[in-house]
Amino acid sequence: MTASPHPTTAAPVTDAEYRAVCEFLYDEAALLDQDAYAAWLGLLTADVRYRLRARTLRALDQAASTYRVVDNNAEELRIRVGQISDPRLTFAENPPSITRRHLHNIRVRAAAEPGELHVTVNVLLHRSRGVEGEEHCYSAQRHDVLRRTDDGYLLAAREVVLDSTVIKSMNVSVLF
Amino acid sequence: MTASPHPTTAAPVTDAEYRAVCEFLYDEAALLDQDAYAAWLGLLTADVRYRLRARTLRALDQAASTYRVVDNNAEELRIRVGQISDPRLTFAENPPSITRRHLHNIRVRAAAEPGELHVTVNVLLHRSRGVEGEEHCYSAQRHDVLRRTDDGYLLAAREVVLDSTVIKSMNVSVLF
Amino acid sequence: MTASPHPTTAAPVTDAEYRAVCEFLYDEAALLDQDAYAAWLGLLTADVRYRLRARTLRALDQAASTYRVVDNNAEELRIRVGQISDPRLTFAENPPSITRRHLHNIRVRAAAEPGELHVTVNVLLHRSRGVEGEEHCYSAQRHDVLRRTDDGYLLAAREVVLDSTVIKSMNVSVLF
Amino acid sequence: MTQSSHAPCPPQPWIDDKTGTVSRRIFDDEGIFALEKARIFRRSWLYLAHESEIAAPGDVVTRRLAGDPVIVARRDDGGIGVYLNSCRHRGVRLCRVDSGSMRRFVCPYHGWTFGNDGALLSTTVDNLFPEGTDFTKLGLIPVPRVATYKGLIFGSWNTEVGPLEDHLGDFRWYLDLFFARTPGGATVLGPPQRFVVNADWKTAAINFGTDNTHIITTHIGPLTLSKTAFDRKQIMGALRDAVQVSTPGGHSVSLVTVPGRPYAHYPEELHPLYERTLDESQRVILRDLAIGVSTVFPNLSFIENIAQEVAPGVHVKGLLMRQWQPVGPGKIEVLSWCFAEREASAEYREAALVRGVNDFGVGGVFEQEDVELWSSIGDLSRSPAGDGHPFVFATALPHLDDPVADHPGPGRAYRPFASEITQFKFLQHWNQLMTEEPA
Amino acid sequence: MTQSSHAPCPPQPWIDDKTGTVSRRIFDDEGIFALEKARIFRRSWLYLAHESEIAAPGDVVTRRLAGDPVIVARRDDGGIGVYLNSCRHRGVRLCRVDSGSMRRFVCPYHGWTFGNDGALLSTTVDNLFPEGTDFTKLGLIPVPRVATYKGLIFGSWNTEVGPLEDHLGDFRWYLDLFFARTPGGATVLGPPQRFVVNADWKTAAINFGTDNTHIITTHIGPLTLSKTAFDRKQIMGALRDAVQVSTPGGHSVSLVTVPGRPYAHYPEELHPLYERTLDESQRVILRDLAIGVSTVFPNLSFIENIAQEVAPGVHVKGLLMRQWQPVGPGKIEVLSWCFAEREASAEYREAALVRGVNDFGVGGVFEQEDVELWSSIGDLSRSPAGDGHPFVFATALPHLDDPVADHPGPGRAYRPFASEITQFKFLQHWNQLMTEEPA
Amino acid sequence: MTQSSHAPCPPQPWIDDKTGTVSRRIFDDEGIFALEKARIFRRSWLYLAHESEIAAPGDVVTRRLAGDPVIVARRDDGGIGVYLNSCRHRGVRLCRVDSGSMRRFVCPYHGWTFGNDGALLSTTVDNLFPEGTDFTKLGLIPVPRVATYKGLIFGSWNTEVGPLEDHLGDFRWYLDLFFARTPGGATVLGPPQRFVVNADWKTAAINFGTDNTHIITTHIGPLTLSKTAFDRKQIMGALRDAVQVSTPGGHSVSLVTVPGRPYAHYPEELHPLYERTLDESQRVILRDLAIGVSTVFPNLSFIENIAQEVAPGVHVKGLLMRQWQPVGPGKIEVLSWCFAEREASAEYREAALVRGVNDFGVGGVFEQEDVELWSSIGDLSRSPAGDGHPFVFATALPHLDDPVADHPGPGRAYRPFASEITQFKFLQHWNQLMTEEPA
Ligand code: FES
Ligand code: FES
Ligand code: FES
Ligand SMILES: [Fe+3]
Ligand SMILES: [Fe+3]
Ligand SMILES: [Fe+3]
Repeated sequence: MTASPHPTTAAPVTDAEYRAVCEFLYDEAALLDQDAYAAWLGLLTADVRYRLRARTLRALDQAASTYRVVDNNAEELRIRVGQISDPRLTFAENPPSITRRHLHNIRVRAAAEPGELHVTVNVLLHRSRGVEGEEHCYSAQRHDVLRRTDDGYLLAAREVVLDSTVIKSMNVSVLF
Repeated sequence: MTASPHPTTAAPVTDAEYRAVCEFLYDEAALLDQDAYAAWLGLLTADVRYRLRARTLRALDQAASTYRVVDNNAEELRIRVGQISDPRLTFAENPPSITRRHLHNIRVRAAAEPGELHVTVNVLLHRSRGVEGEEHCYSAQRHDVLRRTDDGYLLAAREVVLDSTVIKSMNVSVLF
Repeated sequence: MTASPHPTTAAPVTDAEYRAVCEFLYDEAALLDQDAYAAWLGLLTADVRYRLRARTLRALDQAASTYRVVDNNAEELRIRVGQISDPRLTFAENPPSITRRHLHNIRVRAAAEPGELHVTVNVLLHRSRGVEGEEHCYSAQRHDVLRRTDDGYLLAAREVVLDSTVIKSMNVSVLF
Repeated sequence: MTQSSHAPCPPQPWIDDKTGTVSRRIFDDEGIFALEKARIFRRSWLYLAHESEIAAPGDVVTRRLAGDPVIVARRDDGGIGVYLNSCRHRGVRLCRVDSGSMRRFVCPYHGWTFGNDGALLSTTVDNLFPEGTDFTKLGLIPVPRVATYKGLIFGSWNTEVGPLEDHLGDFRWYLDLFFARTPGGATVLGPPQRFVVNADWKTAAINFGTDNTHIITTHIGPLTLSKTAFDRKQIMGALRDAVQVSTPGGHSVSLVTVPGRPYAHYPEELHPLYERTLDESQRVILRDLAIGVSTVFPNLSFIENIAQEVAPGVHVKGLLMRQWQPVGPGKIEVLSWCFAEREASAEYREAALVRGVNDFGVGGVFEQEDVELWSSIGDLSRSPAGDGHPFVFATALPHLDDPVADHPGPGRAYRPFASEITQFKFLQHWNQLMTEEPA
Repeated sequence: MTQSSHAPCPPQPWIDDKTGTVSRRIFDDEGIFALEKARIFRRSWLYLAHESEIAAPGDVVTRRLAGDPVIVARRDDGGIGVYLNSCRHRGVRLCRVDSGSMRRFVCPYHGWTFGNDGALLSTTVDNLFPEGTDFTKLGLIPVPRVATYKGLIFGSWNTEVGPLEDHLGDFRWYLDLFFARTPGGATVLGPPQRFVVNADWKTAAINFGTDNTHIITTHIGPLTLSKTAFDRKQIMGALRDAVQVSTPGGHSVSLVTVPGRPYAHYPEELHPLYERTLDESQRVILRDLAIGVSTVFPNLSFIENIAQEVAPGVHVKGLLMRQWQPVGPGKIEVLSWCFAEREASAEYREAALVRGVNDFGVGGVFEQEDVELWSSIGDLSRSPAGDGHPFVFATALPHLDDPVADHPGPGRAYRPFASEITQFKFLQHWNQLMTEEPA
Repeated sequence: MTQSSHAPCPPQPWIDDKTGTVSRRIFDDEGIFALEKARIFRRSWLYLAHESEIAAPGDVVTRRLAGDPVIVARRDDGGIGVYLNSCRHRGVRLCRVDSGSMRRFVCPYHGWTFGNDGALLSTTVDNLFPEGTDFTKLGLIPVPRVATYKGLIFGSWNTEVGPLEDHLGDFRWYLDLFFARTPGGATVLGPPQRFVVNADWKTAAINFGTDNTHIITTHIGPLTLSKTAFDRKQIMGALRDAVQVSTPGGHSVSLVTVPGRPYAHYPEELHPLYERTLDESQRVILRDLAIGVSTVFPNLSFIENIAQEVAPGVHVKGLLMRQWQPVGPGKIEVLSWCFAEREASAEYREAALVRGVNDFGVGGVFEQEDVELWSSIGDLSRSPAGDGHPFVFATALPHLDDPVADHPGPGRAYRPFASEITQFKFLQHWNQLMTEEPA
């Protein structure tokens, strides 16, 4: 088990907000699925944080643990995206991975910070890459922080924990 | 990336409609999961179109592309279903594949055509076949057109794009 | 096809109830994902029944069939949980499997029994185990019975049918 | 993929009778696997199915015999036909289901049609064949030897194999105790579970035939938590008195008895049937039987587990058969069936099935632990670092030639229960088959 | 993984000309696979691509030639260059897409840059090389033999292979009938489907070249349900009159004709082009052609299926090419292209593509059935139990040396249509290549 | 699966010293893989873990040594014990986690219990063993040679291997520069990443040891976008002056220095510790060090990357170690650890960890590009078409015997930085081990 950074005691949000958040998440995932990185960057707050970790294997009575895979602040995330979206700057993502983000078990809670929402999402990210069509499906849990703005929601933080101890995919050059 | 045939600018539908569409899609998927083809055919409009494509691998700066796998008009689709539902007429689906359609990221928009809805759905289709229990999981995106009728929704069009460039499953004798 | 034990003719429940049920299922799944078994046991009715079956391969015109894998009454289920949650009593789950329950196609209907709900859910259960990080993804359909109580919903019955004829995972020491 | 037959075997000796040790290398090895297929699986009698699975004419199940897919069919004449599940014309799989009912096998490719006696009935183009073609030579490829013992169907690819009776020999006495203790005999309770374990088939076979030490370590969970019919003191006493029995041919069984009310945890209505069907020496065992667990050489095992209290005062035992089908080096597919007496009530059979699957099989709280451990061995048995550090069965030695006298059944019975005697005898028999040149 | 070349082959003879039988063991065998690669795939001309796939300078597609990844490029000079898709420096894959347009190949690892004529243009560090380094020797590794026949591009790793014209020989007459029957010739209708089938490549090749018996069993579904251009009686008559043709080199084609309105189901506007392009003997066939299906040795097949009525009075035929790329013993990757005449209208090409994929390929209602059956054979062809029970092609024998006289095309034509003549000839040719010592 | 040892190797010579070329076939080959295991991995010292991973008595990590699972344990006596992770009784995996804390290893199968010194403490049935059984002979199978160098733990299966000091030799001077430059030495920053790459271990090893050309092509992305501590002109000048160093035994390191403020991008508070710990020749390097990257023969690499500005005026460097564990032909599992000085502040260690993973490892913007390219080689190195077209390391030749004189450290240092000298020396050392008959 990994401790969620989100309090689970807060009340669920209204139905309208729940549906709006889901719509946001679906649209946002679709942008990544389509490699529409410029539009995706428009959905991030200026102080966004993007982190990805994976698991270690511990005994049932010893504390669970993870290892860090990515830990980007806003600027680093934009640089990362700049790399994988520019055909001159990447080979890992040129030709691009064919990805599909399947979202599940979406739970939304008001955050302590007013105007912010804590969102927990289970993700299956299907990735096909390379000329032999190698396929890989990542299972993960995401903890997102969304911020309500005049332009709609923005993503303020994303914390991904892969449900894997050994990553079988050579690299994780795709975003969750 | 593949261009969606659906406009994404239209407003989301009402909550009630959204839930009704989800219910329809879940019930419809369950019919296919159960090989209940006769009932499933009852959910199609007379002019239904069913298409399935898969992806090619192109450079990041060259236009994405697909190849065609199935392109059935209403009559051909009924013939296809007639084949796989009749034990005397198929071996590919006799014994039948054991399938489960897992639907995600459902987005519903009003279509330009009054009474029609554009639905985008991510799909993981799990398929087990043959006496050795070979399993395959297809990842795809579906673009459905639903038509509101007095008998509830009917499926007017389904366009499936597999997230694969090489199909590892020998055939695609199952419906999405 | 497997016959669902649930009537599909009953009307869908209200939107509020639907969302509440989804929240319950997501929270409940999260407890299992986190190996939080003590809390999970608190969500069961005193007479809960937990069953798991898998499929056999039959001709299209011969009756579908399953084989039994688990059939626990309340006491046996608690014993099963007692085993896999105690580091001194299990090796199959110590170190614990890393699991993620991805829920889909949730359908809720009022049951004949007042205060009970019939819930059908498609599940992809991702499991990583062992020091080599072996990964397995189960596809299944679940038929749950929920009971409305003063403390919220409780799980009164869970019937799982795996979409597999040959189980490739050595054991099924995880709960769906 | 084919052609593993040219892989060399690890160096002998594989078994050292003197020290009671066994080479680590014989588990999960490509060369050993190929030789086992040739020397054991293609030569021996192997279990196929139970007659209750193909009760009516036209009933079929598909299974593997030494790795080859076969059809096991109840013929129209009531006999049992077993055939390679491959069209005689050009090899396509004929019967494409786990089980079903079909009187003819019609090949989906070109329509060749065979009766359930294996005879070719039509090629659809008989007239295109050369004059004088003998179509009776173009029937299904039969498994040359098929025989049953009280409902248990066995087959062998080896035309020269001795009678099944000789293969089972004295062990039939024990099979009766579990699968033929009423006039109607046993019946399967539904189709088998099928699951895949990354373990050597011998690891599983010697666990059931019989690893009596692991019970209180590996299965500490259910032993601690489950509501078994006996208290801990009773069980400990019973284990002290229990015997492990070995019969010629590598078969073995362990029997744990707890004296008390006769047939205490068997259904009341069956007691007279046991009395009528078994002979007195068998009845002596069954009346007090708490646990029976066995391996029939090479890869068939069964267990009747300790009764559990499923409702106040109601005890039920599960009776399970399992076959460890070798599918590659260090890899098996397990088939697991539940059984009960044909005369048992529907309620009891349901309860026995529930009991069976909750304890054993892919979801059983006992077996989920075993497979986890078995599957960890293969990866570790291949290191050269292990050479000179063979697996240890030394507890077999002190009483290996010292059977007890107070056991009523055939074969040689041994104590102490926890010593590794029958396991080692299994491997000695394996070694003999693997190393002696065939006649 | 590599080094399968040391696996032994199953015992000969693999083909028995006398009895018309074929060893079960040559399908899905590691040793056979390695020998096939050496004796057939590394020596023969193999199909690579169609010129319409790389129409403009800089266009490239990536394919496999005898298993090796290659780049097929339209060079700046209009020629066709085919190269191992591997940087000459240290082997990294150069062209990392299915298809695209690029005038230079810049290696992503250290930046070596090659022209589409294969020449090394820069290492980025030319000055660090030893004095006198001949950079012209460091170009891409070329496929030594590349040739085209009317738009079909073939290559061979064998520098000694004879001219492509000799390889195709008389079969060019038939290729014209499908791929060069108008002045513009044929054009691909988009990128190929790619899918993986657990079948031996020979199983697929002889199915198209040509297994005429399976049509009415395997494909009973579409035959029963689809709106084909002919009624059942017409079809049965046509099949009786149809021929199967074999030409030297193992190529074959089956042709089903239904007399009636000339070119009845081909687009009106193309009829004069056929008349102008083909010679009279070819026109005789095409005017009445209902079905054509063929295999060009070793692993290229095509089919023009029976027309279907897609709208009242509107008939469309699909023309598909497929290549059975062997990727391992008993495993192929299939590439499947749809074709039409370059002069066909956009509407017709769209309709032909729809027709093609709905019937054949990974989603086709015909081919979905074939692959299911083909893929069941391998597992069953390896059992020793099958020894002495070879696959049966006996219907080939009665007329194997008895071609018909009334066929206007080259090669030897045979009836009856349902006998296994061309399939057996394919395997005889295969056997010759596999068993004769290379000069 | 086992028994790959009988696969033949591709033809020699594998390395041509004259032309600076290397056979394509030695990458991703079954025979080479088996021989490498025998001649290199089972004979050499190999890295296991860092002492900071098992700081307290009872701490354990599980790793692989030449492919065999081992336990690396901090013993109760403070020493380090390394054992095959396999029960001495019947092989079950003893320690079933990545890491943890446990003073005893209790086997889950039959309860044999071992101390963390490897001694057998109990079999639970000691009384059942033959009289005179020497239980001290039944302890865990130890890795016979274990040694540490300043916190780095190495082991070898080879009892005859020379001292670790000899294996590392002069290279210790460089290890100090990165892992022992303060009194406390280095410490791991959490458990290692683990990921699988379809690449030959040698491809990875020579990339770090050191492929200086690929930096500006493969890593053009981060070079263009990231906020490195130096401007482009500074970097280009530094690369011109940089050296690659090779020491006997196949080890190598590349060092890029940029003169300026001493220790400019290292934490202020550590500067005096560097001064105190290193000798002057080492300090000369570290004061100006911009990039260090290295491979310790055979499969351990590390990199300290160029500093990046993570906040205005704040620079951080990541220090990463990685091990390329060969798990099959053309396949590695990578373990990747971040390190920092033990005396560094918690904040700095956090920043160094962030810096490390963002640049390197499975999610690093640098390494994500490398593995994509490495993994494309294997498939292309096996074609016979590549014979006669070996991989080119010719830029190694002009200065291979011409080291520079102005380098303060041991070993032989070379310029130009972009020539393939140390890579080629690595492969020459590999070739020597692979081809010379063992004494
Ligand atoms: S393969 Fe069975 S009829 Fe031809
Ligand atoms: S591998 Fe292509 S430039 Fe070095
Ligand atoms: S295998 Fe470890 S105690 Fe028996
Ligand atoms: Fe057990
Ligand atoms: Fe066909
Ligand atoms: Fe790099």
